[in-house]
Amino acid sequence: MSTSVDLSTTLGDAWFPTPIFTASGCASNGKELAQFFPLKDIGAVVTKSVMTKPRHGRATPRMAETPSGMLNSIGLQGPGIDAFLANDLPWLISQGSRVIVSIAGETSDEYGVLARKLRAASGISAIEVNISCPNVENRGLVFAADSDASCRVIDSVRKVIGGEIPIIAKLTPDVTDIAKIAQGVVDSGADALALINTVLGMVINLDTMKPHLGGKTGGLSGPAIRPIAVRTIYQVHNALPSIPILGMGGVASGRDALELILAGASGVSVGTASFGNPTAIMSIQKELALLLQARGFTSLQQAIGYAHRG
Amino acid sequence: MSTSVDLSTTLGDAWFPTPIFTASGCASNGKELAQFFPLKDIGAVVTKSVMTKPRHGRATPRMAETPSGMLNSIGLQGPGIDAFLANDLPWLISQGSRVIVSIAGETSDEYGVLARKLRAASGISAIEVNISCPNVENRGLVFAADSDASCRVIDSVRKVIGGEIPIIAKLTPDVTDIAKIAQGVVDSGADALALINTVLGMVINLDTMKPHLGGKTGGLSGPAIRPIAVRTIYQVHNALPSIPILGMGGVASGRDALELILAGASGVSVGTASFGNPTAIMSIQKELALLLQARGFTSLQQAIGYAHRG
Amino acid sequence: MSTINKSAAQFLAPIIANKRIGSYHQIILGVGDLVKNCRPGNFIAISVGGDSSRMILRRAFAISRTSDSAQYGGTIELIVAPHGAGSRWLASQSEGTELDVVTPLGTAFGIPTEPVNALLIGGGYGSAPLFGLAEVLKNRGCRTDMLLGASVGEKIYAPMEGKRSVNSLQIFTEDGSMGEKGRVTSRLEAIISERAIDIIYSCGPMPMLRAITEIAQANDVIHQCAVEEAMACGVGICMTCVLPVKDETGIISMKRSCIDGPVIDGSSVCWDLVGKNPAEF
Amino acid sequence: MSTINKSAAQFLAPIIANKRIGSYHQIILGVGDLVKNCRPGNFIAISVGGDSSRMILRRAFAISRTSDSAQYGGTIELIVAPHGAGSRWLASQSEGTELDVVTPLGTAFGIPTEPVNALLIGGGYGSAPLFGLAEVLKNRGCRTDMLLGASVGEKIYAPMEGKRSVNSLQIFTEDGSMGEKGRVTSRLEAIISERAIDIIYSCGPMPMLRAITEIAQANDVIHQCAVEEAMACGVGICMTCVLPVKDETGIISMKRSCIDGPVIDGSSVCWDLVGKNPAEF
Ligand SMILES: Cc1cc2nc3c(=O)[nH]c(=O)nc-3n(C[C@H](O)[C@H](O)[C@H](O)COP(=O)(O)OP(=O)(O)OC[C@H]3O[C@@H](n4cnc5c(N)ncnc54)[C@H](O)[C@@H]3O)c2cc1C
Ligand SMILES: Cc1cc2nc3c(=O)[nH]c(=O)nc-3n(C[C@H](O)[C@H](O)[C@H](O)COP(=O)(O)OP(=O)(O)OC[C@H]3O[C@@H](n4cnc5c(N)ncnc54)[C@H](O)[C@@H]3O)c2cc1C
Ligand SMILES: Cc1cc2nc3c(=O)[nH]c(=O)nc-3n(C[C@H](O)[C@H](O)[C@H](O)COP(=O)(O)O)c2cc1C
Ligand SMILES: Cc1cc2nc3c(=O)[nH]c(=O)nc-3n(C[C@H](O)[C@H](O)[C@H](O)COP(=O)(O)O)c2cc1C
Ligand code: FES
Ligand code: FES
Repeated sequence: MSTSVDLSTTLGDAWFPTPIFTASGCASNGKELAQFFPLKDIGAVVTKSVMTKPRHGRATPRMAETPSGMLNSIGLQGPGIDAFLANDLPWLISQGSRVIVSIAGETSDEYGVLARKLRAASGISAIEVNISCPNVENRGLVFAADSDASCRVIDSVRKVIGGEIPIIAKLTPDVTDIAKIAQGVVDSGADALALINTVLGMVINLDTMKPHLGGKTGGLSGPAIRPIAVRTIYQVHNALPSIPILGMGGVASGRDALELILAGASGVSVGTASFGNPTAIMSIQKELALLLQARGFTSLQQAIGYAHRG
Repeated sequence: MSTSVDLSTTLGDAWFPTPIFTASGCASNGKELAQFFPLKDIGAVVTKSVMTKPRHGRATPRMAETPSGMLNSIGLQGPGIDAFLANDLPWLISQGSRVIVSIAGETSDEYGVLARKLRAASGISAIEVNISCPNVENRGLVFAADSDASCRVIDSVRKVIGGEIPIIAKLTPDVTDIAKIAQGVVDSGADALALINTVLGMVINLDTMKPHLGGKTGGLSGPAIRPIAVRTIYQVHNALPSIPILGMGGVASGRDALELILAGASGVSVGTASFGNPTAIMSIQKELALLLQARGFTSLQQAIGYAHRG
Repeated sequence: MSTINKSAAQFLAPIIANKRIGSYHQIILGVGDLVKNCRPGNFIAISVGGDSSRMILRRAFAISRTSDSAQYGGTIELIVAPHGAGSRWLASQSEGTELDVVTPLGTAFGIPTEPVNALLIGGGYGSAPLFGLAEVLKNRGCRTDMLLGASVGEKIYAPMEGKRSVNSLQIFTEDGSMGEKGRVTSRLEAIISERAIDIIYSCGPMPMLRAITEIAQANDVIHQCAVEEAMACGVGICMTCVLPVKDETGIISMKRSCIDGPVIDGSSVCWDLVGKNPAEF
Repeated sequence: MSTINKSAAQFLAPIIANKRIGSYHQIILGVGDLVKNCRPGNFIAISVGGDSSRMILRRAFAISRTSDSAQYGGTIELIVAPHGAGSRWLASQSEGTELDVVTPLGTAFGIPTEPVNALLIGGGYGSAPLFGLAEVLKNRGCRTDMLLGASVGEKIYAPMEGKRSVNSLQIFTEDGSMGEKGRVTSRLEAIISERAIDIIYSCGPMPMLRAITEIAQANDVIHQCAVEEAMACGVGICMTCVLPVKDETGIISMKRSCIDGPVIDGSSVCWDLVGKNPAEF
C-alpha cells in the first residue's frame, strides 16, 4: 500500500492485513485469479461453498445479465470437501493466502460433518457458513429464510468448532426481518455475519417465453443490489453493534467498499465485480486506502460503522 | 395502435383498453404528464397514494441515483383525500382518463375511512391499497411485512367496498414469503394484487459519511429491481393463478413489460422510467403491441402467464 | 390539458459546439423554433450516458443564453461543470451528437415592466442563466450590475460577450485568485444602497441564496433566486425536489422546485427548514 | 502460481481499424507483444458500454487472425456480429478508442505435428478463428479444405486474404442466397471419405457442432470444436459456462468452457445432456 492507513481488520479472532476479500463462488478456489495478482496481497480468499459430496450443479443456462447486475444459478457445483481439503486448500496455503472456507449443506447435520472435517485441517482463518441453501428437510426452503433452521445449522457447526476458528454465518436478504435472523444465529454461536447473499430474481427469455435460467430462479448480484446490501448491513450493525460483519453486494470500486464499511462492515467481499474485471479486488483495495486517507482516517477500524455515529 | 393485437385487459371487474398504467407516486396526479401525451391514451392513471390528511412528507434529500435504479424517500407527501376528490379526480375524469386511486393509511381504520370516501365518488376504475406504509400501531413496521396486519387493512376496505370497485392490494417484496401474504389479502377480499412496491435500500453519502436520504432508508426502484419483480410476479401467479396481477418494477421498454406479462401480470405500471423519459409509457405501449404481434399473439390475454405453460 | 410544463417538449437536440472555458464546458444545442419559448431561468433536462447507461435519471442544466441564427436556427447555451459521471459524460460528447432533451422546464425570472436597477449575483456556474437574463433586462432599459463569486478563479464563468450586457461586473473569489478576495455577499449591503438596487436576481449554491435572501429582506429589496435541488424527474411527477415555501397567509408547504421553481421569491423560502423533517414544522 | 489463464493479461487495446463486412464488423486491435501468446481458438474478453455502462460483464470474441507488423506492432482481428447491446456498442466504436481487454484466454486448436488432411467447418461468425487456424495448418504443410455455412449469404464471413490460406472453400446457405443451398453437414460424410479427412476443426452454433460430432464419430475422424456457452467471467471463476464432458473412464463432469474450452474434443462432449439437469445424469 502506498498510503499509511492501517487497513488491517478482524472477524472474531481472525486477523487480516486488509479488509478486501473474494466472495464465495466468485473466485472459484483461487487458482484462476492467481495469474492476475498474488493471492496473498488481498485480505483473504473466501472459497466456493463446498458440500460433503462432489456436485454437478444446475442445468445451463446458468446466468443472465440484468441492468447493472446478473442472475446466477450454479447450484453449488463443486469437488466435495475431501477433494477440496486434499487439493485446493493446500494450494491456497502454499500461496501465502489467508483462507476462509465456505460450507453448504442440505441438512443441518451435513454442516456439522463439514465443520468436523475443517477442524482437522490447518491453515484456515475462518469458516463461512452459507445458510442460503435449500433445506431438503423443509420443502427446499433455504435455511436462512427461517430463524429456527438457521440456528440449527449454526448450532451443529458450533458443537464441533469450539472457538478455534471464527464462524461467520452468511445470511440472505430475502427475509422480512434480517435483524431477527442475525440475532438468532449470533445466539447460536456465530462470531460474525456475512451480508448479503444474492437476492432471488428471475429473467424470462423473450424468445422461448420461459424462464431463462435452467434453475428458473437465480440469485441477483452486482451493483444493482448495492443499496440493499448497504441497508441490510446498516440495519444489522445497528441491532448488533458488537458483531463483526463481512459485507458484500455490488462492490465494484473503493467508494463502494467504503460505503459498506461506513454502514458497519469490518470486511468486504468482492464477487461479481471480478467477473467484469479480474483485477477489481486489487484496485478496490488501493482506492479504499486512498479514500480513507483523504477523509483523515489513519486506520480502517475508525471508519467501520461511522455512518451510525453522532 | 397500429397493430391488430387486442391489448385490452381487466383487473377484477375493471376493464382497460391497454395494460400500461402509470405507477403510484410516479405520475403525481396526472396533470404534469398531460403535456407529453393524452392521459386517455394509456390504460389508466394510478394516482399518488393519498391519505386522509394533507402531508408534508419527509425531509430532503429525497432521492439518490443508484446503478440502474434510484432510491426515494418521499414519505407520502400529498393533499389529503378531500382535496384529492375535490380537485384531482374530477380533472382526471375530465381528461377521459381511467383512474385507479391509491390509498395509504397509518392505521387499518384510516384505510376504511379512505375507502368510504372513495365509494361516494364516481368515475374510479379501481382502488389500489398501498399497504407498504409504516403501521403506527405496530412499531412503524410496514403493514405488508405482516400477514395479519395486511389482512386487517384489506378487511377494513372490503367492509366498505361491497364489490362496486375492484380492490388491488399492493405488496412489498421485502418479505420471506410473498405468496403467503398474497394468499392472506386475497382471502380478506382483495380482487387483484399489485407487485412490487420498492425494495428497501440505503445509500451512504461519502462526503458526510452518513445516510444520504433525509429518511435514511429509501425505496429502490428502476431496472435494477426488474429481476426481483419478475420473480415475485411469477411466484405469486404460480400460487394464485386466478388472481389478476398489476405488475411493476423496472419496466422501461416494451420488452420489459412483456417479461412481466409472461410471468403473470395482467397489467403493468410504469414508474421510475417516466422520470428519465416522460413519454416512456407511450413508447412502452407501442413496443408491447409490436412484440406481441411478432410472437403471434392476437390478444394480450393469450400472453398473460405464458411462461408458466407447457 | 394542464398548464404545467406547457411549453416543454421532448426531442433530440444536436450539439452545435462544445468548448472548454475554465473549469466548465460551454455547450451549444440546436433546439429549433422551441427557442422562442425559452426564458431566462428555465432549464433543460438531458439524458446522459447513452443507450446502455446505468444512469437512469436526466440531468438538469440552466439555459444560459439563447440565440436564433440563420445558420443554426434556434440554439441554447449551457454551462456544464464536469462533476460526477453524468456531467462528465456530457462534457465529453462531441459536436454532432444528438442529445435526448426535455425543455424548456420550470419557472423563469420575472422581468420588470419598468426600467429598474437590477443586481445579478451568480455563484460558480450559477452565473450561466444570468447572462441571458442580463440581455433581456438591458433591452428593457434596466441598469444591471453583476457580482460573480466562486471558490477559485477558474470557477468564475464570465464570457466576453456576456460582459457587454451588464453595466458593471465585480468578481469575488474565496482564495483571491481572481477579483476581490471574499464572497459575493461581503459588501452586498453597501452595494444595494450605493446603487439603489430595486431587485436582486441570483443563482448559485443554496447557502449563497440564503445569505442573499437575508440581506435582501433586511434592505427591502425583491430577491428572485434560481434554486438547485436534486431532481429525479424535472417535470413535477416525483416529489423529490421539494423546498419548504411559505405562502402569503403564512402556511408552509413543500413546493416542487422543478415546476414551482427553479426561480422563486427568495423571501418565500423557509431557508432554515430546508433539509429538516417537515413533520416538525 | 497456477497455470490456468497463464498467458492472459488485462490491458487497454486501441482499435486500429473497424470495418463493416457483410453483416459483421471486422475489428483490429493493437495488443503489442502479447500477440505471440495468441493461438487459433483462443478468445478475448472485452468490457463494453463505457464507464457508466449497465452492462457489467465482458463479451467474449474469438481471435480470428493475428499479425505482427512494423507499423502497428502485434494486432489481432475479431469478427463481431452486432446482436445485442454489447456487440452493437463494440461495432460502433471508432478507431483510436481504447478497449479494456483480457486475452488470450481459453484453449487453442491442437495442431498436428505431421501434415494431415484437415477440414475446417464454420457457421456464421464461427468462421473467424478458422482463418487464423488455416494459416498455421498451411505452414505445417497440411491440406486444408473449408466449409462455411450460414442462414443467408450476408452472414458468411470469408475474407479474400483468408481464402488464400485454404485449398478449397465451399459455401452453404440455408436460403441458397450464396453457394449451395443447404447446411455444412449436408454432404459432410461424402467429403470426409472423398478427401480422406484426418481431422475436423469446427466453430459455430452448438447444434452444428453436435451434428458434426455425430458424423465425425461415425467416420472415425477426430473433431475439435470451439464451443460457445454464455460466459459471465471468461476466466474460470464463476462456473456459468459449463458443459457436460465425459473423460476416458466415462465419468461425466461439468467442465468450464472458458478454461477447459472453448476448443474441446467434440466426442468428449455429452451433447444430449447440454442444458439438462445434471442431477439426472
Ligand atoms: C435546476 C437545475 C439547474 C442546474 N443547472 C446546472 C448548470 O447550469 N450547470 C451545471 O454544471 N450543473 C447544473 N445543475 C446540476 C446538474 O443537474 C447535475 O446535478 C450535476 O451536473 C451533477 O450530475 P453528475 O451526473 O455529474 O453527478 P452525480 O453526482 O453522479 O449525480 C448523481 C445524481 O445526483 C444529482 N445531483 C448531484 N449533484 C447535484 C446538485 N448539486 N444539485 C442537484 N442535483 C445534484 C444528479 O442530478 C443526479 O441525479 C443543475 C441542477 C438543477 C436541479
Ligand atoms: C468463446 C466465445 C467466443 C465468441 N466469439 C464471438 C465472435 O467471434 N463474434 C461474435 O460476434 N460473437 C462472439 N461470441 C458471442 C459474444 O460474446 C456475445 O455473446 C454476443 O456478441 C452477444 O452479446 P450482446 O451484448 O450483443 O448481446 P446480449 O444479448 O445483450 O448479451 C447479454 C448476455 O448474454 C450473453 N450472450 C448472449 N448471446 C450469447 C451467445 N450466443 N453465446 C454466448 N453468450 C451469449 C452475453 O455474453 C451477455 O453476457 C462469442 C462468445 C463466446 C462465449
Ligand atoms: C456466480 C456466483 C456464484 C456464487 N456462489 C456462491 C456460493 O457458492 N456460496 C455463497 O455463499 N455465495 C455465493 N454467491 C454469492 C456471493 O458470494 C455474494 O454474496 C453475492 O454475489 C453478492 O456480492 P456481489 O454483488 O459482489 O457479487 C455467488 C454469487 C455469484 C454471482
Ligand atoms: C418517487 C417514487 C414515489 C413513489 N410513491 C409511491 C406511492 O405513493 N404509493 C405506492 O404505492 N407506490 C409508490 N412508489 C412505488 C411505485 O409505484 C412502484 O411500485 C415502484 O417504483 C417500482 O416500479 P418502477 O421500478 O417502475 O418505479 C413510488 C416510487 C417512486 C420511485
Ligand atoms: S424533480 Fe420530480 S417533482 Fe421535481
Ligand atoms: S465464464 Fe466464468 S467459469 Fe467460465
